[in-house]
Amino acid sequence: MYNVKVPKFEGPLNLLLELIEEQKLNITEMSIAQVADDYLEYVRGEENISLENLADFISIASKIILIKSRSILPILEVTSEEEKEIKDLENQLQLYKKFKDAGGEFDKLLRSGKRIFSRDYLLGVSTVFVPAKNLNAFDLKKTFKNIIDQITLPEKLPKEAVRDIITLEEKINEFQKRLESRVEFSFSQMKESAKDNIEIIVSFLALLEMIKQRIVMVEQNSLFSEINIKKFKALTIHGQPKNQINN
Amino acid sequence: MDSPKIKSIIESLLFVSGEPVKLAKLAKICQVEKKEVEKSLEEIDVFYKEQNSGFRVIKSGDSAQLGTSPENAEFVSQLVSGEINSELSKSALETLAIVAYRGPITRTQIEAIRGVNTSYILRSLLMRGIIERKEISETRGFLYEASFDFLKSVGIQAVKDLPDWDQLSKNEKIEEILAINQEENNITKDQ
Amino acid sequence: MDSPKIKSIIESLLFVSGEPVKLAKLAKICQVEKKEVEKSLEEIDVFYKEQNSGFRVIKSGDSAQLGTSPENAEFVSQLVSGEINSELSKSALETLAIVAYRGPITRTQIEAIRGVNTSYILRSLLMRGIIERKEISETRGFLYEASFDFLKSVGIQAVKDLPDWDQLSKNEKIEEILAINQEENNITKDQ
Repeated sequence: MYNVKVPKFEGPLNLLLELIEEQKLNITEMSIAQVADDYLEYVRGEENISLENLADFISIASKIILIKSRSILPILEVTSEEEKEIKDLENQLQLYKKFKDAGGEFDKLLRSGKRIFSRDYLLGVSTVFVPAKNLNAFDLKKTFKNIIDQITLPEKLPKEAVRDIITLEEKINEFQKRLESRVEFSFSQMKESAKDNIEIIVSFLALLEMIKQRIVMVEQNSLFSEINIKKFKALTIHGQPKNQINN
Repeated sequence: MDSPKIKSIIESLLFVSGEPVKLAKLAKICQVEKKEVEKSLEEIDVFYKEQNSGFRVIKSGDSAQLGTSPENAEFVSQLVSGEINSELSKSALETLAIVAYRGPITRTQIEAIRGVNTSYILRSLLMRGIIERKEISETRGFLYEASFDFLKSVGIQAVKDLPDWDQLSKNEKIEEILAINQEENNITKDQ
Repeated sequence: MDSPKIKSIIESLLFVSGEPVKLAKLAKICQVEKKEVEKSLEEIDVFYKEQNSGFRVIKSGDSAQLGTSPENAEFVSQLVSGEINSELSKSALETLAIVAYRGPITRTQIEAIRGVNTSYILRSLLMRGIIERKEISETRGFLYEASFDFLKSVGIQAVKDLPDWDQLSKNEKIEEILAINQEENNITKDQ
């Protein structure tokens, strides 16, 4: 069945653009970094995003995190490929905005009432039965069967598409477990255990998120040096963070 | 309102209406006297003739209608007979198959099964007498079904005689897509 | 056949058909080249505008249709009720804009611009007849474009008359983004 609850933002670009426009910013790398937290907050909190769309939201999230990370941490090395990803997101957002605005113009045109009317098909020509040429009952059966074959019922959530994507929640949970076993560990250790770039990014995001939620605190003694992650001391006082996921 | 504007409006009105339109009605819509409408109609027709236009104003009694120039009659009938006698397009065949196996059926249901708008195709199948429709109610539109003439032309007496009718007419996938569509119409009507 | 005669025939044909007619069909009936039909259609429309006529020629793809002047809409709607234009959501409007400016376009390309799955919206626009699709081939899916009904409902005679057409219809950056996303989509999505 279709998920009939429609989330407020249909896609990640829609959300990102809205956040940027809300702050009356232009589409730049800087402004994307500025709204990164709000973006992630929304993705975490919105329950109506379908699993399929969630994959799209997370894919953009990873790019946003990259941008955010670079704006906070100058030590973060960005490959030329990632550099291009950042630029592409900016371009894509600008392009998306053009069509979103054009859609708004269409709305005005549709409401202007300046529509064109046409005549009905062969108006005034009298009906006579003319048998369809070269058509028999078996053609109808064949056609009908083809139609049945071509019906695509709305997906059943395409689990494969999202199965491999590590969610933010999973990552936060993983860190919390680690923190329980070891009071302190470094970001580079975390990086080493990651399977790929996306996972590093998600890790970093999870880290930012936990700093924000005061689950952890980070220490970096000098620029480019190791980042140490520690359990936030006041954790027991603050109790459970509001967004923590309990398994 | 000035005279060219009135003529322009009258042209538009007569164009969209298939039937003769009462002069009084034209006058009311244009917010002018009936005399003014009469004068405009005459001027329009003179103009059409002078310009060798493809249109003509046909006046009968208190009504007027737009038609085509009699000089173009042979070309018009070529178009009409071409439309009526042509082979069914793929879309038309699909629509016909749905109407035959699932009729009586509404346009919305046909569109849910095909996933595309079907209003033009239904009109052309109706036009050719291949399908028929009956009104359900003012608001809920029409039910379409294969015409008896059509069934006869493919050598059967009733839709039940179509190959594998029992099985195909109750296909589950179709039931499901119709159920989904129904649900959507109920819930997200204005989204 | 001389040019005024051809124009007159074309007017008659478009009038009788009511629906969009393929230029090739007009050419065949008039027994002239398609180029000649195209030229005539342009001249007809220029003439309609000059004369403040009640008609307009609508062109899309390889077809043309006759319609009323959008200036007369408020009067015509008193005679015939236009299709009920229920509101389009923002997502539907933005998808429609992509299809109108960039069509014929594939679903993958639309989704590359929107960054999100668009099959549901496309289906609903198709069912409402606002966009149309044509099959590319069995495997490669469909190409989507704006329909005549869309043009009529915004009172525009051809997509190239849409606001900011030059800027939105073609753009090098778009091509680049589309190419990138297509690559990505080929790998990550299997739709």
